[in-house]
Order: sequence, then structure tokens, then C-alpha cells
Amino acid sequence: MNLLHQIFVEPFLFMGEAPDLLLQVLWEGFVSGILYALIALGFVLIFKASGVFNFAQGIMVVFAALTLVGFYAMGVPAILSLALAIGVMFLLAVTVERVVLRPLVNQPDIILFMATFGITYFLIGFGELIFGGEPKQMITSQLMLPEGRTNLEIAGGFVTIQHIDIAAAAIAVVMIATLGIFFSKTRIGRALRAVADSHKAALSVGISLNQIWVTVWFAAGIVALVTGIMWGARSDVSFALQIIAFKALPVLILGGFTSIPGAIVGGLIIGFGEKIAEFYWGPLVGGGIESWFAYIIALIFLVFRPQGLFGEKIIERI
Amino acid sequence: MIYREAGQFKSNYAADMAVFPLRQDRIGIFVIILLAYSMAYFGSTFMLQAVLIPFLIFALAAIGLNMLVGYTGLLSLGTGAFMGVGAYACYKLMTIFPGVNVIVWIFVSGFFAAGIGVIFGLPSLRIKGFYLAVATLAAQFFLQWTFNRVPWLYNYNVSGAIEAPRRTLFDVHIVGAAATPQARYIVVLTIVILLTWIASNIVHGRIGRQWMAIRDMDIAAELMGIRPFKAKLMAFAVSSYYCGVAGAMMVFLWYGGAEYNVFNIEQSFLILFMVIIGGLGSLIGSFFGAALIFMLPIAMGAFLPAIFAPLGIRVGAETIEHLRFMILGAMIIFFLIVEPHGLARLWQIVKQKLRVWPFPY
Amino acid sequence: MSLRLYGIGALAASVFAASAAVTAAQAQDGIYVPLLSYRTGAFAGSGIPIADGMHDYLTMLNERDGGIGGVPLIIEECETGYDTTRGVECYESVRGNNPVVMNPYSTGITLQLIPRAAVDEIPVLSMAYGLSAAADGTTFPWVFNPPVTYWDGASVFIKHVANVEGGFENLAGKTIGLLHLDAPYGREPIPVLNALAEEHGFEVKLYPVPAQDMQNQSSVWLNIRRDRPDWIYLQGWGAMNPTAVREAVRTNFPVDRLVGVWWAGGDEDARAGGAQAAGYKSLNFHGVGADYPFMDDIITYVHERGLSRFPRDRVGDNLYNRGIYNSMLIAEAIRTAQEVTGNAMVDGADVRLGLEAMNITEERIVEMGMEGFMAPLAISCENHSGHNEVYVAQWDGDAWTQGTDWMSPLTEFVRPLIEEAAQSYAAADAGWPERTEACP
Amino acid sequence: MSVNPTSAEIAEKAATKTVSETVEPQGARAFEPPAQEPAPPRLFEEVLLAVDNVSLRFGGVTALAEVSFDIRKGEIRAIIGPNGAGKTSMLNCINGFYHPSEGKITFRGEARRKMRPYEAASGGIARTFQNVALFKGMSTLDNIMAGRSLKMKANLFWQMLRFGPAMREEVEHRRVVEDIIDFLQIQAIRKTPVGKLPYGLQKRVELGRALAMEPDLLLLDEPMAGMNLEEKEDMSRFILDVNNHFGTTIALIEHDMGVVMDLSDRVVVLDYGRKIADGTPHEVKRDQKVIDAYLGVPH
Repeated sequence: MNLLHQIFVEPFLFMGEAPDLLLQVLWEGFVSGILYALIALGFVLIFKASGVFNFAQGIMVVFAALTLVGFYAMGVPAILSLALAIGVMFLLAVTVERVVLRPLVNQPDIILFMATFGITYFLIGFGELIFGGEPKQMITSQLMLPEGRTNLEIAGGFVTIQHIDIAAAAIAVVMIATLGIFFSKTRIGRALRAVADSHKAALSVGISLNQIWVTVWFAAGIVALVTGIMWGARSDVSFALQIIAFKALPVLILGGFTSIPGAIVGGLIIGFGEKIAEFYWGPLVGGGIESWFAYIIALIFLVFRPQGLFGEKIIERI
Repeated sequence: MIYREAGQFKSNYAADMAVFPLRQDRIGIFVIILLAYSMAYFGSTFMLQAVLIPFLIFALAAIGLNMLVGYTGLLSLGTGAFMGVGAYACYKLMTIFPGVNVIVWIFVSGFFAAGIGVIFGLPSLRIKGFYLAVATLAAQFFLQWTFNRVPWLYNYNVSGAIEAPRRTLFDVHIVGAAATPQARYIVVLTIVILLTWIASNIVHGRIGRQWMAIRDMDIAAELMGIRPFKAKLMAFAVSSYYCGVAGAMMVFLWYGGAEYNVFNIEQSFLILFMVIIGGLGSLIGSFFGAALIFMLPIAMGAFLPAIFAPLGIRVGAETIEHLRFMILGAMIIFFLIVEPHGLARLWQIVKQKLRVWPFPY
Repeated sequence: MSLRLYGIGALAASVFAASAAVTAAQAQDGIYVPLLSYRTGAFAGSGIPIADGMHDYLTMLNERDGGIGGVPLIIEECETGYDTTRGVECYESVRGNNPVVMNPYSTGITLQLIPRAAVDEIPVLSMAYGLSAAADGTTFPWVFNPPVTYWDGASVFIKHVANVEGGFENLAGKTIGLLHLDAPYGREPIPVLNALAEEHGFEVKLYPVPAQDMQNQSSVWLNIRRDRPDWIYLQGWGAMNPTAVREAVRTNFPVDRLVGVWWAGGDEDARAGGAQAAGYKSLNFHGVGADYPFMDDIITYVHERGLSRFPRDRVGDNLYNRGIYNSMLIAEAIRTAQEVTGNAMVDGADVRLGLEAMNITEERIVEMGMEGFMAPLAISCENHSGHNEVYVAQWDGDAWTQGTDWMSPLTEFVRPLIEEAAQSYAAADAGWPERTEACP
Repeated sequence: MSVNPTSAEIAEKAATKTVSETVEPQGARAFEPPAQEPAPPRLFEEVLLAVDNVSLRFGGVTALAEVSFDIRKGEIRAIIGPNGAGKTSMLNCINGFYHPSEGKITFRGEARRKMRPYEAASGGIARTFQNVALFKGMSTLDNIMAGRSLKMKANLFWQMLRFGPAMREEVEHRRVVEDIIDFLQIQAIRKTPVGKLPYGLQKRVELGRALAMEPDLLLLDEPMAGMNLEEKEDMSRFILDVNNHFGTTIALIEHDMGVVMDLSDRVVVLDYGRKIADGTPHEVKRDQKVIDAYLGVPH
């Protein structure tokens, strides 16, 4: 009885008692959700266009951020570092297409999936070899991103909002809109959608798969760079960040592997869900449930809706 | 000509269905087992403790995962956690019932892993492929959290780690700090041979055929009366059993103690690499994969300084580590490109070449 | 087809051959000191300065004095990545070369080596980390954790709180939070804090941070905001520390009431909080900065000869100095062992005797050029830690400063707990070997 | 090679053995080449399976609309119709892969709406597939052995040891499988992974796998699609032999009208998910609606 009270009554009472904390929790959930969604977006882009479940997306986030900071540490001006980092992501896309995707074309999905593990390990080693393993600070101010925070006085308390978080949300929105326009309006975007529907059909109307692959990996690289800057500004840039990339996987399950709106909604659900659960219910089991909460949500969700939030019901044919 | 089956006739079906129908294979396996046991006397302590024991344990875990991924086609990323279940179960059993021989508990602990494996395998009835892989991550993170957060599991030790208490078999120390690598090696080798033999029997029999049928064409399998429900859960159970036993052996016959983070996601990935590089759906491949993935870093630690030192380049420990990551990554890609079917396929090709040697065809 | 076959075959064969070759690593003349370090992985940020500090001090001894007692030191690093498995592999690979002492540099690896130390007769020196209970030399004859244990650290923290609050009697009714890594290392201070809480009537709140979420602590800090603890003790490591300092600033938590254990005292840890992190505190047991006589030798003999990989301008960083302190302990142990046994070439068993007889007096400190860098230190046969003095360092926004005087831990309170824990550790492992020879 | 007697002998033996186990076909027909002038229609009375007003919808698409027909014990029943008529969907409903939105299916007197495919299989319904659905990673032998799954009972313990009951059972079923292999004349590819076989042989292995289940009702989905004349003749012979020797009831989908007319006892015609004709090949051939459907007369 007491337990039921603790589970079903007290957290809600507490939400009412301290609305400032509730708002803060929601804001934190929102910001994490946006960042999860950004990582998931990179996954979705690549999965849509090439059917590759790109495990390396998380590492690409760290690698991109590390490249940016690394160039800056070598004395390159911030803006030029950014340009160089974008260039490196393009090189990465070309290399991955040449060295990994092209020789493995027509292999089963699991082989391509494993190949992205290979990319992951390679990038970890390569990144640390070039830029060193110690954590680095993101060059937030040099990139003219806002710093500092605002304390909003609400209901007898305050809500702290980091300016960088606002910027992250804004940039995420802009980026998603840009990608949307890119997909629907440009020639290459149309080709991309065609490839997503059917590789063979796209090939037969003269779309170059290689070009498409470079494009999506590059796009995913840009998404990774932006995500890396945002995460890096919240903590340090180091390979310890890669673990956060795993959080994008339950997001994908909720949203479906091929849906961009799904990635965003899934990201927000996971972001809100885990912050609220950790803050209000976590103490009941000693806290730390954030490390698995998202996966359990995804697991339960899968049992009832295997195709994800936005996926279409699969009709199996034989 | 070295390796030929001509002249070996089978007069009944049982002989034709034997796991090693060829005489050369039977002799070969006998020699290998003999050599393996003799390593206990010839191998150095380092060879046994840091190379052979872990190799065998990883091979067993890889066999377990291979039954799930390679034979049944269910991708799992939770191997590390299932190994952990075996290890913690074994620890609890050993400390609650100190009178029972530890070997018994190593085998029994696998059943706990099997039970947990079945629970986390339930979603496999509705979901497949990458979705399932992500679902097994739930097992990985949740179980790891449990190992860390439930102090009962580690007997409220201040250290939070499980420590191998001293245990003997026939009055020889096999578990705990007093056990020699030789004794532990022989125990590990025997368990691995036994379980490999059983695994081979399972995959060659009805259950193995059902798994492969589910893997190759699940709908057709179901339309032929194979219940996917039973077959998939059986695969999860058997696979987790093997992983659990491997986990228990890892802690009690190799490390001598472990923290919760030994069973982390890296461990799961490593074993998955072994399975893929070794060859999906091949038991012998699991051994090859374990050997390559586990020994590669050890080899490179010895290799790289030797290569770079004459060039006047001082290679620090961390550079080796970075290169190790890079080379491991590059090797995975390399192997997938040249031989997506893994080392096991290469082994077959070699056998084929030997069969017709010295002729090219 | 066949080309590819031969290629892969050759590759595979060379891998197997090379792994066999590792066994044949031959020993050179000298005292072999392996250093388990981690310059990679999630904790590399803390691992690199420590590894360099350890390496540079021992190298300096080789360059300046030709080793210790005329015998050169063979220094070999083995990369663990702060991973227990890799650490055990490292142990196995160096064990054949007769190391005189092991520095696991990870609580997880230490725990693995503790039962083996007695069997393999290699002492384990876990400087201010590892198992607190190992300070009981009668139960753990082969394990050493000078100069202090985590339990001592927690008691000094409480002592510091009492000093600031105006006496132990003012602790009643206070809330003290423990923000810790959710791992055995992080949980180490809990028993002592709980015992002290009972004694002095304050409340302990736990804020575990899972290893995965080290850099994502917003939920934990929301909990801290809710509970409003008066003080927070930070038992964190690696990327967890800078994130914690940054979050403290963000949550408007007074940083001078956030006290880190010595492992949360990296320069980078505090710098992450920006200007507002000035005032952040951390326990420490050695001096900071480069303003010591011995440091000149390190610059002269190591840095100027191009033997160090550590950036010259960062010499004096807290964790670099920590590495030096650790190497100083190794060197002193070897030197004492040479004195005790009368042999220049010493082995693991000798160095254990050296550690048990170690007594670094003020005179010796001056001799080493370390005045002001360290407090005197003595280890005995029963007491493998010494429970020596520590002080609270404070970040001034740019560098660490000595915030308080040296303080001794609440030894009379902690010591019984340690002996009790040591007993229960040995009891849990029936057949735990007794100490082979009684303490003098 | 492990068995030496000629395949013909084995086929004979297999036939006699299995026929004695199953019920004699009601309309027994003597050996005769199939392609001769209309023999007097065989008569079948006992209804094995009845499809009653079955409809199947996917979202807004209607795949089957109120289809009713029956399959009688011992007969060869053909389901024909233009592309997209719902033939495969019909088979899928019969063996439980799809669940009809409305209507019911009665098999051996037992009516049902929902059934799992493996329940249909254990009830005695086997099938082959339009696009070969073999287990590509397994050998021919293993594929057919997999068809014996339902009949194998040895528990996990004996399987682990591959000894005692498990081994006896393996040998026993291997014998049956070898009989089927001989019957289908695929001895030479016994140990070849089926993924490497040519299409025609794959179809044959698939038939073997279905036969291994010793079904009461065998559903064949375009067994001769993509085959040349010779292969078609072989396959027709196998189908007739199965029907004759084992007394297995067969429902088949086929596009080659000649084959359908020659093989089948009765034909049901579907078009756009509706039944438009049902009767002997002779009757159906003359049905105006069928002719319209095939020639594409506007509705």
C-alpha cells in the first residue's frame, strides 16, 4: 500500500508542489530529446538511402566534434576549422562509400551492419591517434554560439535555461527543415527518395547509387558535426560521449528506422520519458534508471507495435 | 590427395550422419584434442593464462552466440549481460552452498542465464533483425545495472565485486588465487570440449534443423509445422546457457573476480565480432573467430614496437592502442569484403584444396 | 581466389605466430617496474597526466642517478584503457619479467590483483585507491595503499565541513550529499559517511551517476536541486568530474561547498566550470605547481632531453604531480628494500619488505628536493596505508592553491572499520592465506 | 553412396509402404498417361476442406470476396485465375498464414477462423511456394529432413547426446527421406546446399520437403512456373504419382492451362478475388465468364 502510494501518488504531488522543478525537468527532457533526435536523424538518413544500419553514427558525432576542436587546437581559426571539419566529413563519406559500401554491395544487411562496427573501431583509433585521447573543450564562443544562462523566476523557484540549449533547439529545427526541403525539392533529394523505395528500380532509371550514398553519408556527417558541437558544448568532447549515441537506438525503435518525423518524436518521447522517470521515480530504486529506461520503453513498445510509431504495418507475402 | 574420402564407404545411415564422417577428420580432431591437453604441460604460464584459457572461454561464448545469430538468425547484442548472469548465479550458488563442487555450479549457473535469456528473447516472437538487436540492448543495460545495484548479488561486498573463493576438484585447486593456470586450463578445456560436442549434436539434429529453417525462411518453416515460438525461445535458452557457462568460467577460471562492468556492451560486441569473422553458422568458425579477435591485440602489442623500433620511431603504449583499434576496425571491414562467410569458409576452401592436392582441380 | 586465400592465411598465421612470440619477451638487466596506464578510452583525460608523471620521475632517476642504488630501472607501460580485462592481461604479460611492484591504477584491476599478490609474491601498490580495507597489513600482507585510503578521505572531508561549520556539533541536521560514480570505486566512502552520520547526526544522500551517463548528469543535479544538500562530496573520475563542476555552476550550487576526492582534482576538471568554478575544492596529499627543487631535475633531465611526452607548460598540473608522487613511493620502496636486504638487485618480496619499512622523514623529503610537496609518511607492517595527512586544495579560477593546512584523518574512527572490513573480506573467502610471518 | 538398390525399386517400396498407411484414394484411377482424351471424371464424395464465404481485406484492398468452394478427399483440385486474382491469398488463408476477415474454413469437419500456420501443418496441410521458399543454407537432405520435424519427438537431452532415441529417430526418418529422394530422383544432389541448385531442381526439392510431412492435403503454388516442357512433364508425373500412390489430396495453382486441364479433377476459377466458375476442367473451359476473364473483356 505504502509502495503504491510512493509510486502513484507522491511523484505527482511533488510535481504540483514544485512546479519550477517540473518545468526544469521538462526543459532538460526537451533538450536531451532534441539531441537524441539529431543522432537518430543521422541513422535514419543512411538507413533510408542505403539500408545500412549505421552503428558508426555515434562515433561520427564524436569524430566530427573532435576534428573541429582538434583543428582549432592546432591553431586554425574557428571558422576555418569548421570548414575543414566539414571537409573531413565529406572525405569520410567518400572513403566509406569507396572502401566499405561499394565492395559490400548486395551483401546481407548484417554484413553491412558489422562493417559499420569496423568503421566505428577505425574512427575511434584514428581520432585518438591524430588528436589525442584527452577530453577537449568545445570552442563554443569562437563559433559565435551563445554562452551563459538565464534564470527564469517561476512559482517561487527558478528555471535555468542554458543559451546553448536554446541555440541547439533552434539549429535542430532549422536543420530538419533544411533536410525536408532538400529531400522534397531538389533533384538529388528526389533521387534519394527513389533509392529509398527500391534500389533496383532507382538504378534502372539511371540514378547513381554511389553518388547517392556519398550524399547521404555526407549529410549524416553534417548532422553528426552539428550534434557533436551541441553535445560538446554541454560537456567535453571525448570518446566517452559515444555511449550517449546508444540512446539513439531506442529512439529509432520508437520512431521507425525510416521516418524523419519519427526520429524527432521518438527522441522527444525518450528525452522527456527518461528525465521524468529518473527524477520522480528513480529514487524508489536508488536512481540511475536512466541507463536502461529508454531501452525498456522501446522493448515494451516493440511488443505492441513492431513497426514503430510511424512505420506502416508490414504485410508479409510469400 | 592428402585429404580424400575415396574408399571410405558408409554401410548405414548412422555412419553417414556422424558429425565427422571422414576418417581424416576424426584423426585430426583426436590429434588436436591431444595437443590441446598437452599444452597444459608445454605451455608457459603466460600462454595458458593470457592466451589459451581466455581463447577457449571466448570460443565457448562465441559458440553460444553463434547458435542464436548464426543458426537461428536472431541478432543479439546482449551476450555480455547473459555471461554476467551466469557469473553472478555461479557466485551466489557457490557461496550459498559451499559444499557442492564448483564444477556442478558452473554447469547449473548456465540454466539461470538460459532463463533470463528466454525472458529477453520473448520479443523475438514479434520482431526481427535490427529491431530485435536493439531490444537485446535492453537486456544488456538493464542486467548490467542490476549487477551493480543489487548488493545481494555480490554478497554486500565492500568492493562491490565478486571474488572467486578457493575451491578444489579432486583436492586440486581450480578456483581462487591458489589455482594454477595448468589446473584451470585443463578444467576449461574439458568443459569447452564437452559443450562443443553437445552443441555439435544439437545443431546437427532436429533442433538445429529447425533453427536453420527459421533462419533461412521463417514463414516456410512455420508452414511446415515448426513452431517459431518454441524454436526461437529454445535458441535463446541454449545460447544463453552457453554464454552463462562461459561467463561463470570467465570469472572463476580466468579472472578470479569481476566487477559488473566486465559484462559491458564492449564484451557483447567483441563476441559478436568473433561470430561474424569466424563464420555465421559454423562451430569451428567460432573457434577461429575467437582466436583471431582475441589474439590479434596481443599479437599487435608485441608486433608493432618491433616494427617501428628499427625505424627510429618510438611507439608508446597508447599509440599501439590507437593502432589496435584502427587495425581491428580495418580488419573487420577487410574480412567482410574478402570473405563475408568468415574464416570457416576459408577453412572449407583449404580442405577442398587439400582434397585434390597436388592437382588444381 | 587463391591469392586472397594465401593473403588471409599469411595474415592469420602471422597473428598466431606473433601472439606466441609475446611469451618470449626477454628480460634485461635492471629492476623491472611495469606501469599500467591508460592513455586511451573514456578516462584518458585523467590517465595521461598521471602516466606521464609516473614515467617522468622514474626516468629522471635513471638519467640523473643511473637508477636506484646503481641499478637502472626498466620502465614499461602497458595500456589498460581503464578496463579491468585489459588490466589483467597486462598483469599476465608483465608478470613473467619479475616486476618488483604492480601499480594497477584502477580500483577494478586492483581488486583482481589482491588475491593473486600473495600467490605470485608481487606487492600491489594502489596509491590512495583500491580497497580501503587493504590498509590492514595483517590480512593483506601484499597490498599497500598509502598515503591515505578513501575512508580516510571521506573522514577528512567531514572534518573540513566541521571546521567550516564551526565544529562537529554543528553538523547535526545538515544534509551531506555524496555524488559518486555508480561503481565500486564511487561507493567506497559510503560506509564511513554513514557511520559518521550516525555519530554526528547529519544526513547522507546518495547521488549515483551511471558510467554511461557521466557526461549527462542533468537528472542527478535536478535531484540535488530538490534536496538542497548543504555539502557535496564528489567521488568521481574521468569525464564525470568536469561535468559535475559545470553542472554545479549551472545549478547555482555554491562551488566552495563541493569537495572532490583527490581524484576529482584534475586541472581540467576544475577549468571546465569556467570562471564561476573558482572556489571548488578537492582533497590532496601532495603539492601542486612546479615550484620544487626536484621539479627542476625533471625539467633538466627529462623534458630538456626530449624524454617526456607531457607538454612542458603543463608541468605542475595536479595529476602530473600525482603521478610523480606515486613514482616517488615506488622509488622509495625500492631504495628501502635495498637498504633492508643489502642487495642492489631486489625482487617483489624484497620490495614488499621495503614498503613495510618505508619511513619518509622530513630530512628525507628535503634530500629528495620535495619540501612542501609532501607530508612525512610512514608505513608499517600492520598499517599498509599510514593514514597520512591531507589538505583541501582550492581552485582559484586558474590553478589549484592550498586551501587549508594539512589535516590528519579521523584515524581512530576509521581504523576499526578498516580492520572489521578486512576480517569480513578474508572470511568471505575461506582459505584466505594467513600472513606468513608475524609483524615485528 | 550409401544406398545401392535402384531408385525404381525404392520408389515402388516407398509407395507400397506409405499407401498401406494412408487411406486408399476413393476414386482410384489406374496408371495411365495423363495427356489422353478426357477420361471419365473421377468421383469424390467426402469433403476434406470447405471454404465458406471467405473474404480477406488488407486495409481498403479486398483480396478475396465471399469465396466458397470445397476440396474433396483424394482429388486434384486446381485454382486458376488471372494475375492478382487472389489465388495465393486463398492458399495462404487455407494454411493459416492469413486470417480471413470473414467466413470460415472447415478442414476435416473442424471449422475455424483463426489458426496458426504450424497448427495447419500439424493438421496435415503441406504446401510449396510460388517463389521457391527453401532453406537456402541447408542441404537437400536437411531440407527434406526439416519436413519431418513434426514427426520427430526425441527430447533435448537425447538430442544433446545424439545417442539412443535421438539417433534411432534420426536414422528412421533418414530412411523415409531417402525414399522420397529416390522417388523424386534427386539422389545426386543429396548433400548439395539447395541455394546452389538450378530452379527446376529446387522446385523438386520443395515438393520433397512437403511430401516429407506426409500431408493429407498438399497445396502447390505454381509448381511448374518457369519450367521448360521437359521439366513440366516430370513435375506433372510426380504430382500424379503422389496423388495416385499416396492418395494425397492436392490443391494446385497453375497458369499453364494445358497442365491444369490434364491434371485436375475439378477447377475453381477466381477473378478479382471472386469465384467466377467451379467445375470439371471441361465445364470450366467453356464458361463464358472464364473466357472473358482471361481475354480481358471489359466488366
